[in-house]
Amino acid sequence: MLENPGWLFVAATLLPLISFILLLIGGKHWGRVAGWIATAAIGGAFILSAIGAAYYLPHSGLFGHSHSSEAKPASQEEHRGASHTHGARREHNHGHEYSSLLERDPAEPPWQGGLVWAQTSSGESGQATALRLGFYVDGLTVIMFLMITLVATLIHIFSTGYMAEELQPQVEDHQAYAVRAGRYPRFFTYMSLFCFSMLNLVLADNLFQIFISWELVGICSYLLIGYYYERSSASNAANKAFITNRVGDAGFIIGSAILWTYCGTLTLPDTVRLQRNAKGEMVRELEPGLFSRLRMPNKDTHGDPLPGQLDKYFGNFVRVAPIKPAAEVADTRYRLAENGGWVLVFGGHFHGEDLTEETAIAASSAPTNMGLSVMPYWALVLAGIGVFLGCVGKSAQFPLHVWLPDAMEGPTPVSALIHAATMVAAGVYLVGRAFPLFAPEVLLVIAYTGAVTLFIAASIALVQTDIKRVLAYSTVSQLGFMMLALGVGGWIAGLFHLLTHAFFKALLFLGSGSVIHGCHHEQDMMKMGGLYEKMKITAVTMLAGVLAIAGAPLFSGWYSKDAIMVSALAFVVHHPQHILLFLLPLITVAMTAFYMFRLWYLTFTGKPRDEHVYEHAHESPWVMTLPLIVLALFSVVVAWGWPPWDPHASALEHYLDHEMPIYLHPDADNPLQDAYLAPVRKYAEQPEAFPEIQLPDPHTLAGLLALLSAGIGFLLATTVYYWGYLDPEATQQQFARVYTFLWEKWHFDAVYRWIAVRPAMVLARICRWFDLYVIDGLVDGSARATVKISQWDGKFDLGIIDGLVNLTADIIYAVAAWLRHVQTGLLRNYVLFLALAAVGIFALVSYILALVG
Amino acid sequence: MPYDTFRYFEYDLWLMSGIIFVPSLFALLLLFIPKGQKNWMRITALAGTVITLLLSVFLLVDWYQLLDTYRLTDQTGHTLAARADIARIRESARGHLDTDLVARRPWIARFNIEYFLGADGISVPLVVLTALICVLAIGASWNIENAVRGYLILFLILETGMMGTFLALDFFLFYVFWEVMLLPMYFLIGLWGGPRREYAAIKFFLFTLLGSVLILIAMIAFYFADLTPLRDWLEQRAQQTPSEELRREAQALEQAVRQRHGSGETALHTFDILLLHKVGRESARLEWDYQQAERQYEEVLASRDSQRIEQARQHRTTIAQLKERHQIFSPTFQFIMFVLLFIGFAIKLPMVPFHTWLPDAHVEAPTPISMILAGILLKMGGYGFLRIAYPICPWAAYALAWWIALFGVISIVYGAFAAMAQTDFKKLVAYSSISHMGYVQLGIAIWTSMERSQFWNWGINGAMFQMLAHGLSSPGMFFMVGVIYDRLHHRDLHRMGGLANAMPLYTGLSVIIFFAAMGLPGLCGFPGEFFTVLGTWNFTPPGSEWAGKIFAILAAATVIITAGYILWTLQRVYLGHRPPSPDLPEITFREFLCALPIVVLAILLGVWPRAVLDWVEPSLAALLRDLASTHGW
Amino acid sequence: MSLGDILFWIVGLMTALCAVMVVVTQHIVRCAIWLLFTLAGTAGLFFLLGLDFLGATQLFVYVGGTLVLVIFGVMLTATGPFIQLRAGAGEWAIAIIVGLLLYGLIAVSWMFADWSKLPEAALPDDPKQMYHTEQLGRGLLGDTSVQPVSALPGVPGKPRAAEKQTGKLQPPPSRQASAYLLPFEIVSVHLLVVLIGAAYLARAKRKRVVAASQ
Amino acid sequence: MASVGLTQYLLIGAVLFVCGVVCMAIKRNAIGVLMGVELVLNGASVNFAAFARFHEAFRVEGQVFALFTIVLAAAEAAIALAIVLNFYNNYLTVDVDSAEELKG
Repeated sequence: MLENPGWLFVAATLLPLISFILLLIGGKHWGRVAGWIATAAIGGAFILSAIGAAYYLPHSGLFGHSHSSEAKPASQEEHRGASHTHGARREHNHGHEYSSLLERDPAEPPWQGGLVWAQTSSGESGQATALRLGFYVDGLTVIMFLMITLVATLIHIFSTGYMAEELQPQVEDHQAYAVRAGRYPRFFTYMSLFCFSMLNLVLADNLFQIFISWELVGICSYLLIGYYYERSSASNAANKAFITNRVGDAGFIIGSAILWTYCGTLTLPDTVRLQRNAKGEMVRELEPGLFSRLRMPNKDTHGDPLPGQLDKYFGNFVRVAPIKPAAEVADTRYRLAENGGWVLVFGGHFHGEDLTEETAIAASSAPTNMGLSVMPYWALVLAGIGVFLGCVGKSAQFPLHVWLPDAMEGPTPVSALIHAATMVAAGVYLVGRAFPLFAPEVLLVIAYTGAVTLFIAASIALVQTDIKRVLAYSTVSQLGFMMLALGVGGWIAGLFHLLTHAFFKALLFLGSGSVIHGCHHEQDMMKMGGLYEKMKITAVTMLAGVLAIAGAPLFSGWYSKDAIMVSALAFVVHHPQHILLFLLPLITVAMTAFYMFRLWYLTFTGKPRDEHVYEHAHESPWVMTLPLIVLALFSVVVAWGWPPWDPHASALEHYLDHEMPIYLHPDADNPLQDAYLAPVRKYAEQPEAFPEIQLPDPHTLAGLLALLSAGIGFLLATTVYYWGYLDPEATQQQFARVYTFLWEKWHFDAVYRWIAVRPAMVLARICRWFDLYVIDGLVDGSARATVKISQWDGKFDLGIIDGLVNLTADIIYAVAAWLRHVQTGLLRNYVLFLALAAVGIFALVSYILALVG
Repeated sequence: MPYDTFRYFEYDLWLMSGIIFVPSLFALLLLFIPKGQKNWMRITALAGTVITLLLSVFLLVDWYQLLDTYRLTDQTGHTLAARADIARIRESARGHLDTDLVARRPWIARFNIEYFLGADGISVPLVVLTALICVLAIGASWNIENAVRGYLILFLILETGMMGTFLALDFFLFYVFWEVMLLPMYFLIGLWGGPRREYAAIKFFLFTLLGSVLILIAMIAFYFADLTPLRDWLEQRAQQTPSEELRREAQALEQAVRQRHGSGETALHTFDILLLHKVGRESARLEWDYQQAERQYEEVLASRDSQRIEQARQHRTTIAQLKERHQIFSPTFQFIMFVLLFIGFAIKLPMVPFHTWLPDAHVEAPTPISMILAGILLKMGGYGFLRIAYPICPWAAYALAWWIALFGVISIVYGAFAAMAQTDFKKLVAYSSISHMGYVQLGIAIWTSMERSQFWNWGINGAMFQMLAHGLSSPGMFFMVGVIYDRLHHRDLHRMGGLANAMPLYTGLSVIIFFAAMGLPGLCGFPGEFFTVLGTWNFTPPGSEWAGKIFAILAAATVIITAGYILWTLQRVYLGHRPPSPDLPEITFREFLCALPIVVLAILLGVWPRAVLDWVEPSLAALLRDLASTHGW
Repeated sequence: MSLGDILFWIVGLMTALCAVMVVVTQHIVRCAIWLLFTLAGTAGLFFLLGLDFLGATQLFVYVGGTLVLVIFGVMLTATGPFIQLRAGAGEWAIAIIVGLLLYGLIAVSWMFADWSKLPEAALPDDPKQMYHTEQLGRGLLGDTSVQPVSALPGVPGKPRAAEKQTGKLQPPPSRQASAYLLPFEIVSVHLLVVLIGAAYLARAKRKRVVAASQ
Repeated sequence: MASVGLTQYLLIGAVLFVCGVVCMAIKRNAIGVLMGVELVLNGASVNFAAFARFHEAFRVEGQVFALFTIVLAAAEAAIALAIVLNFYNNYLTVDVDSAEELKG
């Protein structure tokens, strides 16, 4: 048995990196082999993570609670409560979590490890002194690894077929009217780099490492979107994608800097590190992560329970207010306050007695190893929003969603892997991973962002005719669903949908890729139609995907969307003012069903609208259809449980529920409960506990409403595009303005061009102008002034100074001319002069001496 | 008798002197190569730079070993000051030590000017960087055809100047090398430059000369201060707080003063930078104590406890007397001197608004000289901050931290925007340099209290790392520009494009280098910026609560603009499908060899910055501790 | 008023008178004669001072040498108009005034000079004990016993210890004499050289005359 | 009248000196000028001699330098006469006023 199976996942992460390096060095000449190497690498990663999952599953609680509660040692049990991220059992019991984490068996999850990437020697150790690279494997990581590696493997296989034409030495690019050399290996090089970065992102245990991967996946997406860089459209899209992402990344950096400054670490969960103690021997000591530092535990550092009257703060942000409202925050004393401006940070070793209801709490404004510290509440909110901004960029949420549709310029497998299944989902994953960091305000922002996004994207998808763009907007919309779910506290629902969506959206993209491949890179649905006969496998598999995304019962999408609607409903019930958060998704479900079926009908049914395309259309080779079939299978069954027709018996959901942050568990005996979300969860899980709410069971209600709405969408699509009762053209004429508005994607690009791009360019030109004419103007001007001055100076010299000099010279000359008569040239006169001089000098000297003395 | 100074071979003296003067020796050698033997001249120059590189690598290894020995034994012993003190103390007893990387010889005894060299974690990486970039630059100047001999000789003299600037610990010596650096550069730009070379050269010369004049003034002002009072003060402190360090410092200073008085002087005037550090530190410390006493007194005044008031007044007067007697650099003096030094070094950095010499100089200078300019000369500014301006005038540095950071941020943002508007490839790179060096200034500026010193440490580490990273990436970019300029004979971004298909290898290398400049994680540009921003949020200068936060947001937001102009440039130059001319030869093997080390190092530093930080950080931490200790911690 | 004093006054005044006569006499030959007497008087003064060697030298060199030269010169050049060359009355007046002024100056300064700064000599009454010539000889040979103090620094002598250490000059210790033999030899050689030179110069050059006459 | 001492001798020397100077000043005959020079030198040597007599310090030096003066005077006379003769050869006169090259 492995001592720490976490390393399996590390190995899985490194495999694609190795293949990347190999291909980078020598791939150029390997041709088809390059594809095999990359595929082998990611396939190996899948196998490794499967083994890792096999290690993990016994602990996952999938096999009933009883098993885990009996099978696992108490310490294991207790430790579940330790860092508030990973799953706590419902019957969580109050253990000494910190001490237990120290004692825990490394073979038990969460599996951890890491090394210091950069550190400073000043400041208190453990407080903003080290940036780590570490791995943290819990249930979420495991399931994400399985999903990513599986989908990626399938897509790699698909790509070996789809990119085959890149193998020939000369490729003609129809859009750029250029003939270029094929770059088959380069594609797989980038893909490998992407897989490494993505897995690294999921593996990371700290925001810093996540940020690194964040940027790396971003650059991979840039490279792959710009794969056909001969096309200006492609390079533009690549730039747009990366720069838009950079907007989010800037937010991410700021969020990290805030947390780093006030909490002194970027590590999310608690970590055990080997520390050299005073006596020089290595001891395992616990370093609380961000979660434990921000959310109040029910134990102090020494495992002693905290005073009971504080239990309403357990698992919450503890807001405090300075007792004397001094501006100088350092070592002032605080009191617990409902809406205090500060939040306690439990960074250092603190004792129960530090924290009491009545007496004041001493806390420093700097992160400290001793006692408590505080951070401003606004900073906490800002940090949350900053991190979320990163997710907005990556997951193409409103208002940064504009890059994703353009990203369809990349090859279709790229769209499937990066821009549907994995990278764009990374934002959602991060929100789920960093969930305990988000204050209620932030969660609300997340929820609304999701709601707005899903509606806007779906509405645009209604009118798109490019098959890939429809899928792109549907991706944005689905990501919006996930964000919404997370925002309303549906942690499970969000990640659940993330997983299911990964499969069926990858399926849909690959299907569209197969269609495009079959139609010789024709992407316009208006030129397709009636392709069912030509490519049956593609059609059927895509139908499965369409049903899944539309939320047809027994398809994976059904379960996850149901969960989302339930969460939204539960939230809305508790916060009626946010009713939109339920209505928007409800409408959008219908829209989703509509545009997806529209896509399918337009592509596969009816009569061919373009004979040329139709004739050349053909089914794809097996390397492309096989992944389709596998994915179709998964997108049907991935969410099943027993019995399948019970939407809430989904094994995957159960698994995730087990991984949910503990403070979301609304159990009577769970000491850590979030004041803001726990009630919502509680209502979602046990509505009977809320007799005052006069509503039918939220599950039935939300499920029925969603189903109804999806059915409406389906019927509409069928009537219009299958039976053809309604003429879409006529509808467009009728709602011309709405149509153009949607066709122009709500004019986002134009707006951004006017409020972002143009101003930036103008500002740039202003800077340049300022340099050229103001600063350099000053410099050159001063130089010119100096020259002028020197000229005047020259004149002055000539006129006045030289004049004076010459004058004196003349005078002296005159005197001398007179004096020269003294030079009689007569020896005897000279003798006389000598004598006279002697006399004169003597006289003078004696006179002076007389004066002096 | 192992330490007999006659038979004794002081290894580090010869090593460091070799690093400085080997280039000039080869410059001499060049004089004897027969006319027209251009290749032999180039090979000779290359040999000179390569040997210098080897020597600097030796220096690096020695420094690493030295650090290791001290890591185990004495935590503070590795600092330059400590080593110099020990050297001075033992010098009187048993002659020199050959492993302490500090070498001191009298030069102009009349003015107490010494030939004083030393290396630590701040200078060693820059020395190695300089040596490396010089080798690459020689490689890049292989295709310079006119007046090869003169060109190479000036180049080698330039290298001597740079090395000396980094290794000199005597202010006078430093200044001499600083000037030695200036003149060859002027000729290299002015004679081998582009069409507007005269303008650029004059501009460069005037700007830099202005800077060095300011530095000169400060230097002379420092020299005229008599440091004798410091001796008694250090002795007092050594008695009050029995710390090994203080004792050593006092003893060494005693040594210096006695030696000086022995040669008939009554006062101690010196150009010794390390000694000036101590003076500045102690002066600032006295000022701080005095102000504390003042504040305390005012607080006590509120409570009408006559006897406590009396105590406070007593305390204040005693401190005031101490200050009167021992404070050599008064706050006002420090302010003036710091501003002089700061402007002097900020011009080199270059800091907006003193930056306009840089684009012109870069655009007109030949490629290798641009590499040197961007790679090394800009680092002189940051090095000057760390080595001279900050430690000698800590009081002013702390009081002005807000302004320094502000101008750093202005440089960051302004440079990025200006870069975006450029159409000349070289100019764009030049402005990106301005933007990147802004991070250096910001990182150095974010002075914080001792209890949160780790954040400032991140800032300074970021600054140092950014210097090295920029010292790799921007020469790389200039080299890449030069390569394409040799083929197209123009640098107009709008007339390029499609190089990716024409020269794939070249494109690959330059894309990596440009991404490094963009601050992509995994490449060398990232850690510096990230560290700096991490540290900046915490920056709360006295009086402005929000400064650090706004600066952090601006600095972080600039990565968007950076990505904007870099990606846009890549798109305009490499992407697309119409190469500007039908047949573009792929880069030659020589060019590849020049680019390769940069690429490799860029990746190495990006992936594992500790490869550098581990032996740089201790010196920075020590510096930071000294500085922070001036404000009461 | 001792005999010595009387003799001094006689000789001194006579010498002075002759000197004045040298000035006032117009005829060059007579001038030479008056000069002869002056020089002889000087020699007498030397004898009065007890410096017999000096006096003797004065007589030999001047009266026997220099004056003979002078008279040769007179004879060689004493043709017609040059016997009596008169200066103008104005010149006379100026010269006399200046001369009187100068004399007054010197006389005053010497009268009021305080010679006590110098160690006053203790004169032995017995002239036999003076041994001036012997002392001169010894002095020339560098005998340190003849002279208590040497007031003329810089003249060659034994280098002193203090001067060896620091380049500075030290005040002379008592009883330090210096050897004048070498300088004396040099001077005599110089004299020889000069005579040769004079002989060379004095050669008649006819062509110069022609050149001059043209 | 005070007993004869240093001062009296010096006064005599001064007379010789001044007479010499005046002689140089008013004799137009070169030989006369030469005689003036001789007188000046004599005055000097009288002083030397006086100091040698009246002062321990100059007992030797006084005499020696008087001696030198005499010798040098002789030399000077020789030279001077040679010059005079040349002068006479060149200008066929001994009138120093006729030598005016020094006139400014």
